[in-house]
Amino acid sequence: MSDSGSTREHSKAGLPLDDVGRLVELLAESGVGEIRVRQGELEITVKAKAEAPAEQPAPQAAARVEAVPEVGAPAELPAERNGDLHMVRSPVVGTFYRAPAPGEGPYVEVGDRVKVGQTLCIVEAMKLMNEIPADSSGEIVEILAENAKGVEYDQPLFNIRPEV
Amino acid sequence: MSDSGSTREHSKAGLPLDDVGRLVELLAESGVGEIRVRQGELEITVKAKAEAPAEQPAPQAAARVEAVPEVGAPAELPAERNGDLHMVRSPVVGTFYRAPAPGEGPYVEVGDRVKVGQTLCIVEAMKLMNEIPADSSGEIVEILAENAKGVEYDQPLFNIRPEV
Amino acid sequence: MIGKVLVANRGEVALRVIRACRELGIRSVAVYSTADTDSLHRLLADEAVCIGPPSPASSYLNVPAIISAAELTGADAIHPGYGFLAENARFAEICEACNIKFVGPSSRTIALMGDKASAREVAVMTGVPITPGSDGLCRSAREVGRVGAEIGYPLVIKASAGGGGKGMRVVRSEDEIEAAYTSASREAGAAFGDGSVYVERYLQELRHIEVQVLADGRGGTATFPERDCSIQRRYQKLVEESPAPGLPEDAREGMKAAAATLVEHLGYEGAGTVEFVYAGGEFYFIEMNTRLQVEHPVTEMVTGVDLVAEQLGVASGEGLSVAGDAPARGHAMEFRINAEDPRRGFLPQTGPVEFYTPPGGPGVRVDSHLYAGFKVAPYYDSLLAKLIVHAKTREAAMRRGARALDEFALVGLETTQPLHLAILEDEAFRRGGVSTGFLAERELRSDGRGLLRLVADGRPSA
Amino acid sequence: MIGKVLVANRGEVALRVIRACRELGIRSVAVYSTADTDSLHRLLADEAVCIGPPSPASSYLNVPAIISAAELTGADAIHPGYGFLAENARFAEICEACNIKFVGPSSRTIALMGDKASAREVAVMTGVPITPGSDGLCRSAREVGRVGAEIGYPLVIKASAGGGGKGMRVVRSEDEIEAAYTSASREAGAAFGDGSVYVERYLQELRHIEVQVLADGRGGTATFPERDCSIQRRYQKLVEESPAPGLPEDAREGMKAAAATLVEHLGYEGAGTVEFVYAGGEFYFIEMNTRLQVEHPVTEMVTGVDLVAEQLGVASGEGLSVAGDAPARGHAMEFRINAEDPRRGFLPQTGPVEFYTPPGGPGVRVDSHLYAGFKVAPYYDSLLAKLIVHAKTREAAMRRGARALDEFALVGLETTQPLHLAILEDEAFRRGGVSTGFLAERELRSDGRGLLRLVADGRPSA
Repeated sequence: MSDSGSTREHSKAGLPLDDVGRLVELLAESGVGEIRVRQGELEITVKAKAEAPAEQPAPQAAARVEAVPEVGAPAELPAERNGDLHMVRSPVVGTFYRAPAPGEGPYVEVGDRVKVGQTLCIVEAMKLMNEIPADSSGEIVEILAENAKGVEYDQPLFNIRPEV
Repeated sequence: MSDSGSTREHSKAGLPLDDVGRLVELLAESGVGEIRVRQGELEITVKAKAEAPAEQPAPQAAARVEAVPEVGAPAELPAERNGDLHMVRSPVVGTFYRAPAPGEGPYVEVGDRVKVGQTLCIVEAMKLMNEIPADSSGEIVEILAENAKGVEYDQPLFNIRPEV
Repeated sequence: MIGKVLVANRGEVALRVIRACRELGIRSVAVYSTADTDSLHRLLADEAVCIGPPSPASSYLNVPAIISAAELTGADAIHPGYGFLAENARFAEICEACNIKFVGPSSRTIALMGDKASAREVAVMTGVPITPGSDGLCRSAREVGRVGAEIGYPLVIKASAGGGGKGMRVVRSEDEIEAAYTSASREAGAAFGDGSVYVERYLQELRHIEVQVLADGRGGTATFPERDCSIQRRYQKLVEESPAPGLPEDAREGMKAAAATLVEHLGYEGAGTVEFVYAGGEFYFIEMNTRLQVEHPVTEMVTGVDLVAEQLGVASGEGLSVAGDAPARGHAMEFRINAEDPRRGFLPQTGPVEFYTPPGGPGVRVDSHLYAGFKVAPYYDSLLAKLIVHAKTREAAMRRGARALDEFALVGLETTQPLHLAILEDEAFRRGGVSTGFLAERELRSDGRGLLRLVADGRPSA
Repeated sequence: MIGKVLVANRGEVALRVIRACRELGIRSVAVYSTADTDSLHRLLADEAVCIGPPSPASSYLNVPAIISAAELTGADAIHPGYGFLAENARFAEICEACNIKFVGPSSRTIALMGDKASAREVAVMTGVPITPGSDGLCRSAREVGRVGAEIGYPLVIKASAGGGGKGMRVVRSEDEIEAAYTSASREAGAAFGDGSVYVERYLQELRHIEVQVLADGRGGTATFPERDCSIQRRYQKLVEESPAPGLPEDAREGMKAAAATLVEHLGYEGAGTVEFVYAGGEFYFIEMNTRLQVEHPVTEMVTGVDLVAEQLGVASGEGLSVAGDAPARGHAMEFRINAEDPRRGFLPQTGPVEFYTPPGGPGVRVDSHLYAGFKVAPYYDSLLAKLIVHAKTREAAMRRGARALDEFALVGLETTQPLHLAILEDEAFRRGGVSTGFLAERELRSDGRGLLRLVADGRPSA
């Protein structure tokens, strides 16, 4: 296993800090990405700050992984896409209802202006009706979940354009 | 674990920082992505900042991998380190002999001037005495293998400073 | 027949259940916290539902979220794995109420055997030997003293709701009782919300031996070769093996018979493990785990029986494919690779796995949720991988274990891998039959070549 | 006793032998070409010697370099693996002359069984059934005609030194003889340096069944449950399983008895495989492979015997730990993961492995030299990994195989992995007992979701 050799050698001879220091200087001055020196049991590695952590390719367990159907895909709906919009997410797993009861009108429609605390929908979990309030005042610009369908924890439900 | 050649003993002293510095220069000037030098127990790696896909770390199968003793380490002794030197490598696996027969003087010594085609040593394989000729004229500056010890394919045997 | 199973767990055990489901043609539903979005159990299940934020209390212990996920996906059964909700009688009861099959015994059985005092009562009732001690709970220091006068010292005070050594105190003489009782009771209360304690004779040089059982709830029972789980650190098992080395045949048979008796008395259903201590040639019941255990692959490799498939078969009402006393073929050994640094006091390690290549070849099994790039989060337990080896003899299994540990490439985190190599080098371990004090009696030292070895610190090794 | 073994091979089989050595306490020496500097076999062996440049002729087939490496490192035995020098009688002879134990039978036996005509003679001599055909070599088209008149058409002309379909021609009537003889002989001469051919009845709807044997050279012999290797593409095996599905008991027993007879007659030493074709209820000897085979793990999983350890035991003079007819426990199946793109005519793939996580869990074994970052070079064969699964029944093994193939993550190269998933979906394969024409009779189609499936092209499937 990779062990940070320098610290383990500590007891034997004292850390060769001068060497390390010079390597660091060398690294900074030269602008190279990494310097590693190993000598016998001793190994020194000096790396520049990674500019962008190298992405590991995602595990691809054959084709099946791609075929996973999900109730929703919370993490994949990026906030960035929404610019200045505020996203309301489900705080619980359950069934999403836009109206207080069957046959009644929905709490909100696209275009409605809502205030903080105003109920936007219900997420039912274990027979409990969880009223989900707006946590930002503004205009409903998008309804992201489908009525009477399941939603996951953290799944986006509404996009609100906050009041300025 | 045991080391099996004189080249391994090369460096019990201080860190070869000059070498590192030269490698860094070389890296910066050359624009290559990485330089690594390992010689026996010594290994130096210099990498440019990663632009492209990150390297996978080498497989490290517990501590054992690091402990693999080898007859030599042919591929890792890079020609670059030797600047203008020309390296003569073993074309066969066998036993390295510096002299034509026991009791006789060696074919060449450090400091000798040699010509293309001149025999530098013998590598014995399966009772066959393979005479290894110089493929460059110049001065023998280093003898890299030990008399009567095994050498691998491609293992460095001599460094020659070519005539200009 | 079960058509869809929700797996209320994460990590390697969630994968284990998902694999079994796939092999049986049962659809699987993973639940995951937001910290586990990139986890293999989420990626390999047929469906997946995010149930909460990283904190276990809000996700993997979040009963309403898990039940809702089961209802939303139409899962007709829930497999709890081990840990989390696996021995939570209330959760099993809710599943029963929601008409979701809980893969395990009834909530009643879980509750009965989950309480140490009532489990001891069941053992007494069925004639299974228990450690001499208090008859049920001790409600005062004075009661502890009465037991001490009767069975002698040293004693140990244990938490009734306990486990993992919490709320446990050794009492070597009468004058230690007061302090020990108070602190044990307080610690038990803090850890389990229940300060009840009981008292037992303190056994020394003991071995932890356990018997895996399967039962179909209709009288069909199978018992398996005993496992020896004596290699522990702070009551956490690290190495398990089967059969237990050097155990007399009558002890072996006695424990299996006792386990079968218990299970039959309980009308048990599913997989379970009856745990014993073995000391001075005698065995005593300690507790029953009413769930799958981490070390179940040891039994699978030594018998060829797929315990999770059997669990699902029982839960489906199809019964067991085995019965009676399954014979051991050869020897199996499990090594738990934990994200803990043995060179620095077993400090938990977190962060990305940089490189991962598990060992292969004959007689090697790896159960792990790792892959290169997976980030080990600080929220959950430290088990990264289980390496299980199987060979004809114990000696061959140890050599295979060393070989496989040696080539197990896991870079980015320090793990217990070098500790296992050191254990395999230890003479007493190699002889077999060491006690649970094995690791505590030894120190880890570096051998100067990057490897670790164990050094017995003065005390004679078992 | 052997103290140090040089492994004259690369890739997964070199690893296989190195693992066995480590488990037996034998030191191992890897040899490697300059293309294999970063190979696991070099990294995991106790010692390693570079023997030449990438070209196999200059490295893994370079006898002087390998013998020198053995002498330099003091190896007292050489394990040839499979391929390369494994059936090179001259190499075995040189080992014998150099007093290095060749792990395998004597050079005499290799030479005898390596020549198809002399192998047929041995079979005839020992009463092992062979396909009706010429009595030895056919030295002219006229001789082929004489055999045709005697045993009828179709016939097949085969190269005596052959294998892999080279120098092979089907003759459906007398007037095709001249052209077929000439081209078969020419092709055989070009491929093997020996244009000798012989003639056999051309069997259709045949299955490839083989019997693994072990012998200690002193009369001790073990036979193993037969393997069915009928899933082939251009004479290259792709899937192997044991036992052979749906084979009548008398055929099974007959083949094992025939194999044992041959081995005893030869005074055989080490591991070997006697290959048969099975057609129309009859079996016929085809050839004997005097070495370890790629598919040996199928037998290891179905019997629990470590064939490589047995080879080394025999070579050490310690004899066998098994004898007689080893029973099958359950069913095992091997899938060869090759660096070939099944979507593009099985085009060989080279380049770096970007991501690699082999499957784990119960009943799964992976033998592979891969790791993330390993570069697949164009110089050597395309086998990347062998996935072997074991379960109680063939049905369960197929489901386990599909599960494991499914989670086998190998990114960077196209492989035969999706082909195997398609094979496991095929109705005829699932029923079992298909013929060697299985793949040729089918086309690979994309199912539109990224998966492949097999479609029988008009002809009825077996």
